[in-house]
Amino acid sequence: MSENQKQIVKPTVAEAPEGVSGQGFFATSFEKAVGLARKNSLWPLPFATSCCGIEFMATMGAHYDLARFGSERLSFSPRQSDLLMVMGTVAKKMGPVLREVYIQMAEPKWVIAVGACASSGGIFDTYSVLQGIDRVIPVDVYVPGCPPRPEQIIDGLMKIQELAGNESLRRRHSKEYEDLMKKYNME
Amino acid sequence: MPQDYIPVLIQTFVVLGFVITTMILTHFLGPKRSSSAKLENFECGIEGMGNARSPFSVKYFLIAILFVLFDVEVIFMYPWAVNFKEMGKEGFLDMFLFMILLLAGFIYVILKGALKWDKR
Amino acid sequence: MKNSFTDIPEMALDLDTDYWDKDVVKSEEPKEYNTLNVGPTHPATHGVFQNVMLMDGEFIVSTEQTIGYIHRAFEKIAERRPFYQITPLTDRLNYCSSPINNMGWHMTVEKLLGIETPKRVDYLRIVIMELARIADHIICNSVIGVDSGALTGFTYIFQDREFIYEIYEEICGARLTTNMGRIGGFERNFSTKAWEKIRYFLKTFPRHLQEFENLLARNRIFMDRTINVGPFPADRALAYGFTGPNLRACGVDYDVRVMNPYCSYDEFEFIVPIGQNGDTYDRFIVRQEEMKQSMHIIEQAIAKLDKMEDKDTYYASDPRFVLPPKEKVYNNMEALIWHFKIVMGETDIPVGEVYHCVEAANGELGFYLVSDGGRTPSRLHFRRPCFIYYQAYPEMVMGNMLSDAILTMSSMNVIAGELDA
Amino acid sequence: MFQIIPDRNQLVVAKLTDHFGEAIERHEVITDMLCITVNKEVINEALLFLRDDKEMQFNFLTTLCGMHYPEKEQLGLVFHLHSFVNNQRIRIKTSTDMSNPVFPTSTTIWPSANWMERETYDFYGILFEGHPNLVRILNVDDMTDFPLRKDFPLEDQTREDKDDSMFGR
Repeated sequence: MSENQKQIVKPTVAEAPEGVSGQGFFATSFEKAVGLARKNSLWPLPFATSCCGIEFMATMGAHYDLARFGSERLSFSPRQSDLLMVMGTVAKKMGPVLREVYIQMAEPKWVIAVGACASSGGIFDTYSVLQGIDRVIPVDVYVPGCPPRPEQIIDGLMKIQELAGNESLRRRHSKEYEDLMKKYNME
Repeated sequence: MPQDYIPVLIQTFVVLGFVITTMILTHFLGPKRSSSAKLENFECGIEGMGNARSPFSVKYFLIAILFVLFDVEVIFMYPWAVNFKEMGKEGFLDMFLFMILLLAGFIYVILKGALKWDKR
Repeated sequence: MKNSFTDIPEMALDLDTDYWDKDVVKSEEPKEYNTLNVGPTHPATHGVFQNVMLMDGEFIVSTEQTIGYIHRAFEKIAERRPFYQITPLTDRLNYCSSPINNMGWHMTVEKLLGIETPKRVDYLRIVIMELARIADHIICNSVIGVDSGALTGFTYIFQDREFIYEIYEEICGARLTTNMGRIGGFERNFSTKAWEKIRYFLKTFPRHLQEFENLLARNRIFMDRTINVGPFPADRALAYGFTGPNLRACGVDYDVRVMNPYCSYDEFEFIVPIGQNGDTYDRFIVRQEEMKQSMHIIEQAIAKLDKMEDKDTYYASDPRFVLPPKEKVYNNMEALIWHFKIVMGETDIPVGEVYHCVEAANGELGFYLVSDGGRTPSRLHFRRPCFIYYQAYPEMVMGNMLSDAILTMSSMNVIAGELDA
Repeated sequence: MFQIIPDRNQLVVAKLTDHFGEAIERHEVITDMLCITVNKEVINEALLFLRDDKEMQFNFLTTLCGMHYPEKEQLGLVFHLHSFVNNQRIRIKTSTDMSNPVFPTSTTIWPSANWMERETYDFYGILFEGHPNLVRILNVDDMTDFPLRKDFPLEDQTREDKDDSMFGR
């Protein structure tokens, strides 16, 4: 292999956060270290209701492989999940169920609304569909598309990874977060 | 000589220390938000119906105990497998006797029908 | 009937085997069952429907179903959309095989408007519908494997579904919700790349399918888990309105492509596989055989298409309802008028009502269209096979074990989008 | 197009009319399917007759759906039957006025009508007496009015960002 080809193959290891590194040691702020750990080990809860759920199966498949981003382990119970991926239409009958699942998730938790139906009710502006899940739970990232291509879902996950990576440890106790919870009247 | 056990002590101290500190540390570090709705048991998003404390048949407990029993038997085989060569023939015979006894127990369990699972 | 390992005949030794039940206190008051909620967000249901099950230990005493968790009022929306805008609605019905729904809807409108589609369009539609049937059966059979514990089948065979997605992209640009074709034909001719991919698929898929089948069909554990699980007699199946692979697994050879041939299916010869006692294993094998028959149909269709000399008609020549190509619109007066009328939806739709059904991957997918001459249909009712045959689920799982009930549900291939349209 | 076998259609119409008299209000072949309008009182017997008669044997209920005729102030039902034996499909229509939307249940004839009737009740408010548990199946349980009637608005009423001025309505 010629010389320049060697450098192109970059090892797919998560880059280290910026910090002071010297002879045999590396120091960084504690927050960044925790962020790095959280970022690369998000356990998704696939709240797959309709067509976006099948597209998520393709994303989990070998071709697009969500496992490359550390979200290999799907957990269907909210107790062991950090990331709620709401995929597909959420009807008004499903609203309380979605809220219950969100409340019972362990902190820190993030939410992706995958697809137009989850983000804003999509093409179904009807009496029976919840017009966007942010009426019931706070959402961090909205992924457009109906259904979004697997690359878009992975892009949404990478946005969440950035959020999780540089989130301050005190965010969940901060006043804005408390107001957000009050707005959705979750205590 | 008691001094020779210092490394073992240090090892157990480090292991226990690591386990206990990480468990305690995560409680202080991780954000916690406990609410009444959160503490209910999770029933696929619906508020729970029926209680989990209802009686159920004994054969589940039976299966669990049988599993533990034969699992412990396998654990005994590890040291035997490690120094299989040094123990030579009589080691093999002792282990053989141990396994025959447990096999007799296993056959008894089958004939007693304890493993018959799909009987109402 | 289940020759499992622990079933040694007792006569050999006169040990009484209900030794463990002897000391059970026979209490008078009724046995207290515990309820299990296989609820909307449950990995085993592969969709959002709920079963509250009364359980006696491992066995199911009764099941109470609740559906409607993604009810989107398709029939209400359809009353407010002009005809060509309903196609995107139909491919969200059974989103595992959406082209079949699109083609079914287009044929219904063509029957109402009286449009005759040329032979080539029929063959193109048959190729697409059979590909979509394969894609749907891939998901159902691999999910039966997943639910009985064999995950490897799923990860390998899903690659072929990815390849079918690529074929869809070549034809209509979308992977899953395809919105393929128009009333009277297609929106564009199949590109040479699409034909290349279809031929490549025909070459490689039989081997992958055979590999998948070898993994599961004669596997001792899979056979023990699926044979005699959720059996259903043929007469009860007909009474509950079963159609499609589930009905054929019960032994009734009803297939809409054979009974009421549409889209010139009568020129193709293929076998309708049927099972004996309608259990999960029969449904699995019927779907495997149907995939092979679909491959056979696609080969015949491609052979017929190659023999035809005109390679570029892809829509019916009825100008009233079929969008003329762009260059004709610019320099031809009538084409411009037709183009304007069609796009604005002011075409004169005849008054009438029509029922047309298509053999979708789950069964007979029917469209009952009533039009009062206006832009939008006055009533459109979808005959959704999942919604109709899922009512029989409590009767199929009564008295069985919970793990069998989960397997029965996934082998019936209930798709939530089609269930509560 | 389903093949139309004229003499089979005449046979069905003849047997029905001589069995039920003028309760069979109208019959005609629309595009490719025989369509019979039956009076509300005899609908259950007619369906049972269609199913059990040896010559007709309409053993399969393809689908059942509700209809709303706002100008005639009527609610209707449409049955699609299919005889597997002689591969014939017919459509049975009945209607009742809005004041008492009650029909006899057909779950006794075909168990598959159970959920279809619950869905028709859920959408149109048509009551089926004798139905095992006539409860809403698809919509939220505490919904009071019936959505698929023509006067019920389609759009979700809680959206404030889609005001009609933007859409020229």
